[in-house]
Amino acid sequence: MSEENHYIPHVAEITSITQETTGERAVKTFKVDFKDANVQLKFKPGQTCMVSVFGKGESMFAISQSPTRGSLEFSVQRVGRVTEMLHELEVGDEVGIRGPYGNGFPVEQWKGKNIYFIAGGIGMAPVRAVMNYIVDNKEDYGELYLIYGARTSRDLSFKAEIDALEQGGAIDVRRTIDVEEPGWVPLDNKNPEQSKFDPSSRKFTGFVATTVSAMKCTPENALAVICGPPIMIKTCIASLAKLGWKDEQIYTTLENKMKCGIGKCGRCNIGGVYVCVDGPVFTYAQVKKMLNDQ
Amino acid sequence: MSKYILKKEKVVDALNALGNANAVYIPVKNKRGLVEYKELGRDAAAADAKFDCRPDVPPKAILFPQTQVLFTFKKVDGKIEVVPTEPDDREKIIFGVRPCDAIAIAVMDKVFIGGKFVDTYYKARRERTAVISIACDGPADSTCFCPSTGGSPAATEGSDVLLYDVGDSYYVEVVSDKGRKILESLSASLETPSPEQEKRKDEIVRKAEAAEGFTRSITAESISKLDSSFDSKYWDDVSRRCLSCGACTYYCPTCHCFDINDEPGRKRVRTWDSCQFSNFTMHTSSHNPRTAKAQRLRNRYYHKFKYSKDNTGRYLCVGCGRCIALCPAGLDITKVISEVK
Amino acid sequence: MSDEKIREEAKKALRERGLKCVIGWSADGTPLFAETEDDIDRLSFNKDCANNLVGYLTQEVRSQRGKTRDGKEKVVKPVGIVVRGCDSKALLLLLNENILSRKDVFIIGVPCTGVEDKRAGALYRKCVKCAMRNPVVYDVLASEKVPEDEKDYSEIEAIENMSVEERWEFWEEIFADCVRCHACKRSCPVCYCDECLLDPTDVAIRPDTTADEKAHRPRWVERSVNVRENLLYHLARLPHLAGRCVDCGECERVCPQRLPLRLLTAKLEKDVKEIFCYEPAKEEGQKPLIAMSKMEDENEFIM
Amino acid sequence: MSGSQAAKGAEAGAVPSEQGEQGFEPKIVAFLCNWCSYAGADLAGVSRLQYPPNIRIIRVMCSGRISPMLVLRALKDGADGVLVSGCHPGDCHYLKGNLYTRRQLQLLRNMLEYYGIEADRFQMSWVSASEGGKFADVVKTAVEKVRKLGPNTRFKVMESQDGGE
Repeated sequence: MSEENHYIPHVAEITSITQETTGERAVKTFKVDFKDANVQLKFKPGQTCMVSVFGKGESMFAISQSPTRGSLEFSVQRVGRVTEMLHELEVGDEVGIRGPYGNGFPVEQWKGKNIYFIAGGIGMAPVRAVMNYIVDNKEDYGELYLIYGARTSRDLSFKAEIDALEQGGAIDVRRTIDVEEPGWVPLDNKNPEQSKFDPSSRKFTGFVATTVSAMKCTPENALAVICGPPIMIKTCIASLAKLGWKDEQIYTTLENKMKCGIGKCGRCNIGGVYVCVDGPVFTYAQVKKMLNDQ
Repeated sequence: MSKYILKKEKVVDALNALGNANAVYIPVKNKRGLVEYKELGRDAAAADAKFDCRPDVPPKAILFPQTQVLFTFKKVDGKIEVVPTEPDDREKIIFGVRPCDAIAIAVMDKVFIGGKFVDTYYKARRERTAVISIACDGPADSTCFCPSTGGSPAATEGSDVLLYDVGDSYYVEVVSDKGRKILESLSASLETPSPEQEKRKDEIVRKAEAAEGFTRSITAESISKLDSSFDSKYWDDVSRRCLSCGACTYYCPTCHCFDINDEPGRKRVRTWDSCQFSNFTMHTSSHNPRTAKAQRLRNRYYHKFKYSKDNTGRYLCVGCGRCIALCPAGLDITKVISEVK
Repeated sequence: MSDEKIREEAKKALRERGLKCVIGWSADGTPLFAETEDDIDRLSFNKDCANNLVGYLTQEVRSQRGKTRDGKEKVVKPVGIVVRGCDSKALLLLLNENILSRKDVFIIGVPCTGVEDKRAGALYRKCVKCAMRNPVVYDVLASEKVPEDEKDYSEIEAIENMSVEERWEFWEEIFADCVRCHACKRSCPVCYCDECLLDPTDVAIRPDTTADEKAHRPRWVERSVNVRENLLYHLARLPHLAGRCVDCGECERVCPQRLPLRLLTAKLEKDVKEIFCYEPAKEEGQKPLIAMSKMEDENEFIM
Repeated sequence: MSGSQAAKGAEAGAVPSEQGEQGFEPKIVAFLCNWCSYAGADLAGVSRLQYPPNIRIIRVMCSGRISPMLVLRALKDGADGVLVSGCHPGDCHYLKGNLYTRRQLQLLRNMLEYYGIEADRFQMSWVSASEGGKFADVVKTAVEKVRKLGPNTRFKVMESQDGGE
């Protein structure tokens, strides 16, 4: 077999595990290294990999670190069969990796633009990859913003990393949580535009979409990257639209059940679009054209 | 010269001769009266070959087995080693394929070999497989509708050799180099066609081109209605009697959806799957984009007649009619598409 | 003759009882969901009408259930159905198991002298000798009752008389051909669970299923299609049908591989009758076999 | 015990039959109810009664918990026999659990036999907490019966059936 057999994963060793959040839906970040030094994965931010836990199965995950950082990382929430088994693994254990798959973010086209990264929950994983990439090439891009929401402050991942970015002045970070906690400025989810928005506050209580509205993200020479649960993506897009954003300026990622990752197994399609090869990154303009196959 | 005559009485010898160097698959009737492809010498004898009907089961599984181990893995000194399954490297000949099924193989080639990624397992089998087809003299079954999907009872696409039944003999037409090589090994059994036989063959071709005798069809016009009927209530009505079983998809020569699972015995297995099963698209989170059977049924028809056409330029249906014959609920793909609103 | 009667009664019920629809057959034997009087004029019953429609009845009734916004039970419009004897047994079983309520269904019974297998051009095997030609539960009958036969267990007995080794080989040969399209299971009128442990998936999932549960739930039958898994698949269906299967033969009818599945279900029915003197769907209000127990049940096989 | 544990065990090891030096040593999966049979087994142990070491005990709260699926799964994964043991009729801690299971499993036993799986591969017994001796006897009988039948090869996968290339 001369050409690559795409169903065979490369064995990789887990070299570090970071517990990002705890609880029933805990998130861990796994750093992996291929056992075979000849295997090299060239990937773009936003691309994905199939990660195997041998004997349990494999699932598709977004690569959660930028290629500029020199390591292959996956941030995984504990939700199902494979992720549960992944969470039980320890440093030194082996997993299988095949990929990269998908189109990734068109970072080359974004040069010179202001970028709003908008993430909710585990949606931060792909956003982290592209955000770090942009930060590492900051001179090519305009102003950077991150709006990152989770259920509670304990459910925010990559805390130290984002804090460091913020303190270094690389990016303007706003965090939001759903449930009120002391020290977090409440926003009005029902009338987001009327919410008092103090530009010096960094921590809010309210939906991500509310923060987007309250913050009055400006569409001029800008684009937005939205990743998160479907309802959050929907509301954020609505908020942006109200602020005068065009569909082409909004990038989002879709996901569906996947088995092969290479456009053969026939289950991740939305209309004629295969999320695994044609996506997962789409502009909202593209998403709008898709059939309402949900 | 690439036209020959193979006398029917010599077919058994020819099959056995081919069987010496190749794995030869022929349609035979099984115990329960179903005609399916079996391997010569292993599960079937040449004399049992049944060439006078459309086999009930397409030859799909020869190239794309229902269950296929992708790899096994083992632990050596506590370290995991992945052992890919060795491909089946026997030369294979599928003999007596109907033109619709041969076209289906060409369609599957596009899915598995065309496109950005190549399916190694399919390709390994496909490269070593030759297809010898028999043209249909009119529709082989009342459920046939191949002319509607761009096929024909005498289509050569996907075949390496095409036979025409001209009475007591088969008129043999070479379609590809692969076919030529196979026929060279049979040269002793081949003769030259008589003008009479030429005429008989031309008649089959004429009938095929005129699509004579077909009672079912799908018009391009009704297919074009799919563009605007995605959200139609029609799908709720038409899917009402669908059982959400997988009969239509498992017997479809072009349905290729599959599942991949790790199973006991340290192996990863690929198996056929069906888009009609309710769990097909279910996410781990329990969200399911296609919960209702109307959505699943619609997806199947759209995939066959719209998505595939948009993406690859051809339908994912070859008009073999098996799904009509086998649907437990009597759903008829030609009717469903024709009545779209 | 009976067609007119079916249509007349269906129309009457549609008007008077406000039926949601009447489920029956059209003349070519395909299932028909008649919602208007025009649709009803296409209802028919003849030798081609082979489908057991009772599964659709459950579907149509269940799809109406639920709660309204203010928390009240939704009103269920009754659904009409045309049933043969065997179908009516399955329907009665669903009534007895409280899956359907009698007020939600309007039943037009058609005594039946057997339906034909189009593929074979002959009566289905289950119809050759049939002990349930006349509907057992109905609102109206569309024609005169017909004589019934004694239940014929000769095929079952032939298998019972084989040696254990022969029997295994017998089933091995049959189930080697199963492709597990799930038609048998999906068409079964008494298989009404939303989730089935034989479904082709890792786990049955609700939004609140924990990751731990998903990871550790057993897969009873693997996805691989081979003799071993196929045998287990068909064997595993049986305990779930014990005392419930009325031997309507729908699973066998729909099987694209024409596997003789009734050889399993008829045996089950026979055993239930012989050991527990129990006949599923014998009368209204009957309790399920497995939900009952008796101190004096047979104990001989227990050490 | 939960279903998951049983299956996990089965998945991992699948209790392969062994060809010991004295010949075939069957492996039998025994489901014992917590209140009677498990206590009976305990008593047999405490009383130092000898019984064959061929059984692998899985404790369940009640024999009524034994779904036919557990029996099938054990047999499929290579157990040579399955033993289900509960309280005597009338003594069930949950009143009738054992009676329900008796019905279900008797039908299963019949179906197994009809399927071509020797009925003796699946056995049932009633053993109370005070019947240590009976428990030892039950195990002896069960093991002897299964030993006579030989290894359970019914669900062994042939390489060729396995979809390997």
